[in-house]
Amino acid sequence: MSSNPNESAGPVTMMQAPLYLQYRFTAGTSSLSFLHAIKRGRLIGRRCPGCESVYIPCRGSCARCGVATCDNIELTDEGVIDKFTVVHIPIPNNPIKPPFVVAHIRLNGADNAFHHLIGEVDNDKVKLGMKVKAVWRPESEWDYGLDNIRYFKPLGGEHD
Amino acid sequence: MTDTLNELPPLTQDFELGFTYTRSLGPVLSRFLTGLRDGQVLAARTRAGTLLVPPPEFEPVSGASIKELEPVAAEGTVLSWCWVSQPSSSAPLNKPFAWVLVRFEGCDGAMLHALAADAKEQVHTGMRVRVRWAPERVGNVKDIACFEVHKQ
Amino acid sequence: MANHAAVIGVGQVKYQTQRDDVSIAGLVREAAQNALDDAQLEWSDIDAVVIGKAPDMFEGHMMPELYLADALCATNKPILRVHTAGSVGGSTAIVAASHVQSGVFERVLTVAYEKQSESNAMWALSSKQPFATHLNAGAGGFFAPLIREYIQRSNAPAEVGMQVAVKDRLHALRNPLAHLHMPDIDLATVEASPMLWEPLRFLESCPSSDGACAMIIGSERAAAASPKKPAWIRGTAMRSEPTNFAGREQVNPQAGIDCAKDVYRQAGIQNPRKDLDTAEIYVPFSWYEPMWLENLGFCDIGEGWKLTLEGATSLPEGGDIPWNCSGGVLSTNPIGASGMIRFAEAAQQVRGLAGDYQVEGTQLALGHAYGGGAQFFSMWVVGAEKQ
Amino acid sequence: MTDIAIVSYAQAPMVRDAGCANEVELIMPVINEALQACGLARTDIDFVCSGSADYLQGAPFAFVAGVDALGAFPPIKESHVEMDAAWALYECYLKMLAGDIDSALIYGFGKSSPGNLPEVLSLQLDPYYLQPLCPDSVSLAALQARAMLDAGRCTREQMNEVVINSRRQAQKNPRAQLRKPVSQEQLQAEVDWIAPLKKSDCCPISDGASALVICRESQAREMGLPYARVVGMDHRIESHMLGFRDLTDSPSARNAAKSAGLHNNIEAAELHAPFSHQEILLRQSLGLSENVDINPSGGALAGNVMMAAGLDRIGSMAAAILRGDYKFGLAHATSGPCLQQNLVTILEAA
Repeated sequence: MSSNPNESAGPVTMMQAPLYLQYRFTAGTSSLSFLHAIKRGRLIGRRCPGCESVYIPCRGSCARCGVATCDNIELTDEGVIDKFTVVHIPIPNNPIKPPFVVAHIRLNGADNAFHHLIGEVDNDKVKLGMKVKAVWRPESEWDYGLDNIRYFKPLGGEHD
Repeated sequence: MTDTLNELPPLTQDFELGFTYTRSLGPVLSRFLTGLRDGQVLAARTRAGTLLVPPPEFEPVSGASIKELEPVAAEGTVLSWCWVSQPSSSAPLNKPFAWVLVRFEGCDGAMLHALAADAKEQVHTGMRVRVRWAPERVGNVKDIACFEVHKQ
Repeated sequence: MANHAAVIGVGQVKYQTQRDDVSIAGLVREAAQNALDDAQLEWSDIDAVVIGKAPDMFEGHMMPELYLADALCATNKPILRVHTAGSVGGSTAIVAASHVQSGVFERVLTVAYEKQSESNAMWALSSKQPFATHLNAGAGGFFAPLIREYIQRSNAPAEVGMQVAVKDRLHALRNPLAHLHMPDIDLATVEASPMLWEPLRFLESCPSSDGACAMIIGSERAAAASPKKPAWIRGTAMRSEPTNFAGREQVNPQAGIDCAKDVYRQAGIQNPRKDLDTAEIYVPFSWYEPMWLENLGFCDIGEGWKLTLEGATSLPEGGDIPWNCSGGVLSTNPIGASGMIRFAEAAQQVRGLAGDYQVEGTQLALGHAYGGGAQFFSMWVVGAEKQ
Repeated sequence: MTDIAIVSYAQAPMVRDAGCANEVELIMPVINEALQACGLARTDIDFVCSGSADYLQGAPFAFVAGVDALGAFPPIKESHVEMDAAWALYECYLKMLAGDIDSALIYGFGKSSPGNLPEVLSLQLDPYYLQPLCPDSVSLAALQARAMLDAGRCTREQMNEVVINSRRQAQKNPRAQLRKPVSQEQLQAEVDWIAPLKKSDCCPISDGASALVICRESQAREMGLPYARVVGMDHRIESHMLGFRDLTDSPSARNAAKSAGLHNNIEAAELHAPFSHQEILLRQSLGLSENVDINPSGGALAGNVMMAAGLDRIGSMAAAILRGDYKFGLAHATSGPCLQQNLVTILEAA
């Protein structure tokens, strides 16, 4: 059956519905310190005034306590692999070629993890708890987002 | 570090949420849209004997499944209208036009579509209009390009 | 005290990749009509409608209750639309039950659906968001890291996931409505299927389906007048926790533990493995069977995979606690409806109407759904007896 | 009559663009304010239910981010409707009647500023006959206004009066978005927007959030809290097919009101009428007399936060009753094109 009824005189059974909406997103106040910092190659998290947990990136609250985060905390670009998987299929509209490792990275001093890529190591050598360090893109490519980090690579040593 | 968030400039980013959905039609919509492609307006015949355009899949109120469709004349009467003086890019017509509810000849209910008119003053409730067919028709409600004034 | 409520009608459709013979309304209507027919009721017997589905972006259609009011004969009735991510099918059934338990309504139609073929769920869930990295490789990409952690913690052998994948597809062969019918399924076939997100292979993941599931929930009086055996709602529970917070246990989430405890307490269940006869559990990726066996208290932590390997959850192997006899989410997955299918299949077991996948003599069954980052849970226990 | 008490209501200022406030930053202050106002802690609340819609901001799962504002650990009993939060309150109302819960927090939020709201709302329409034409929400309302004018159900001057009243009332409401007084002369001189509607006939596009707390009357009394009693709630829907409806009447609102316990002693009504003619239509359909105060908050014409505006009507009426302004009130919420779906709550002073 043809989904393009112009090609045949048969009954129309399907229709195409193109829906293209334009939006202008504005980043949340609590993420501004993070976004402005990462534009300059630095990493800023936010601390919960209740349990003192540090979140990076931060959505504006400590979700556990339900209170607004307050202080900015500068973190280094080193952390550990909290969880990970090896992805064997492509991400729609993303040029990265499978297989690749997506890990939950917890930066040193942070209490939450974010998703990022792991590089400079064989996929089958990646391990939970592995210490990693950010590999940044060239400064000329830096924008407002974690994409400024190309991937995280093992710090080397104990896990090899 | 003290909180200086309010001094940081806001950040915005434009994005498009876009996808072309593929919709299957089922028997009633399929026959109606096939009719439009072929230049014909089909009405639903309800169990009470009335005709409805556009044909719903299920009768209003009773909810009975529509089984019968039959052709009606591609003309009707304006039941209500409004005037769009600044059409957006997604509007069916790219110059000022009216949205109209049109009751097809001999039918109950009314269909929403655009009416081409040069000025608001040409449009009024109760006026007679007819279908202006799109030059290329594919089986879509837009195969009716719009309605136009029907001078008798 | 709440009024009693019971499932007095269940309606589903033949699930498949693309139901290209119906519109969205036609699909939803088909399930609803089947539920009415099962309950031997007319549209005019229905007092209110509760619908559920996952994000509007799956069909590109916002607040669909407005458009579906006509197809569901809801004009001049209340209609409400629930959305709690993947758990929505279950939460929708629970909201419908509340309608009856409140004493305000006698008979409520509830229906959940997804017409995933209209779009691409992977696209809808993985689109790039402003200022964010774009690494969301579908739902499996989200859950695979948690599964790896489960395997590491429990030392489960690799074949556990594959065994679940086979077991649920063998169950599906008994269910004519199931999307996937794979008569030749075995461990070797699963193992040979492509790896998607380690350790999840293609055949260890749920399909993408078009489908709808409906139930009629009635009051005690409506149940008494019902020609078929009702499934009494013995307990309902929902729990939510945030996606991401410091110290969150994602593998064995507290919200699931608490939700199960709540629903067991209401239904008088002390030992779920012993007291329940069967369960329909939301297992979209094979490894979630052992993970939920533990989370739901069917066994101790770290022991779930042993139940799976022993065949405890298998109907053909005569397991003592068969899970997902209908074939489960691994065999049929219209996302917004998947939770309601679990709830409805639990009801069918209790009503003795589960056909070739009936667990003989079922008195109590659990229906379960979860969603988001394994953070939203909804569950009910249905019974052959009122209390 | 129920034993359900509305004990507090909080609303963020309604603004055209909430700018840098994300979901959490919109929601958290109003939730905290609503809880503080009645002295209940989060852990005292049995159930939380919210209303929001993903397409306003164009990202799926808006409500999931909302959970971050709740302090939802240990896990909470929580649900969500992809509808105006008035329907979230209705879900809680049924759970209260069922005896499942004894208190609830309800919140709604909408940030419509990132998109083109009137066009986004065309996604609500029949995907086959209407959505491809992209008729915006203002145009559909304008068709209804024309039908009202043609049928003699309202006049241009009466529509102007609605706008004048809204602005006058809104001057007392610090959270209203449009508060500038207008005169009959000014409105008469205003040019058409989508004729017969002028811009002043239409609600503004608003960002914001609101929260409301309910509990049992007995608990409110024990805690010494002032409260408004929920007499009843109901909601009804009409056909989606505009051409098959009488656009000049609202049988769904009327029937919902009857079922919710509408009576002749109603002194004030908060009507969710995003367009001026709809206020007149609703007054007529509900049979409200000339003596009934309409929209003491200013109503939707003074600010209309999608997904919260219906809850705002209920909260505003409850707040007016708590202030002692009225003994009996009606609150109405709507959803869909041309008042397709309507919910009515009848409230009274304790």
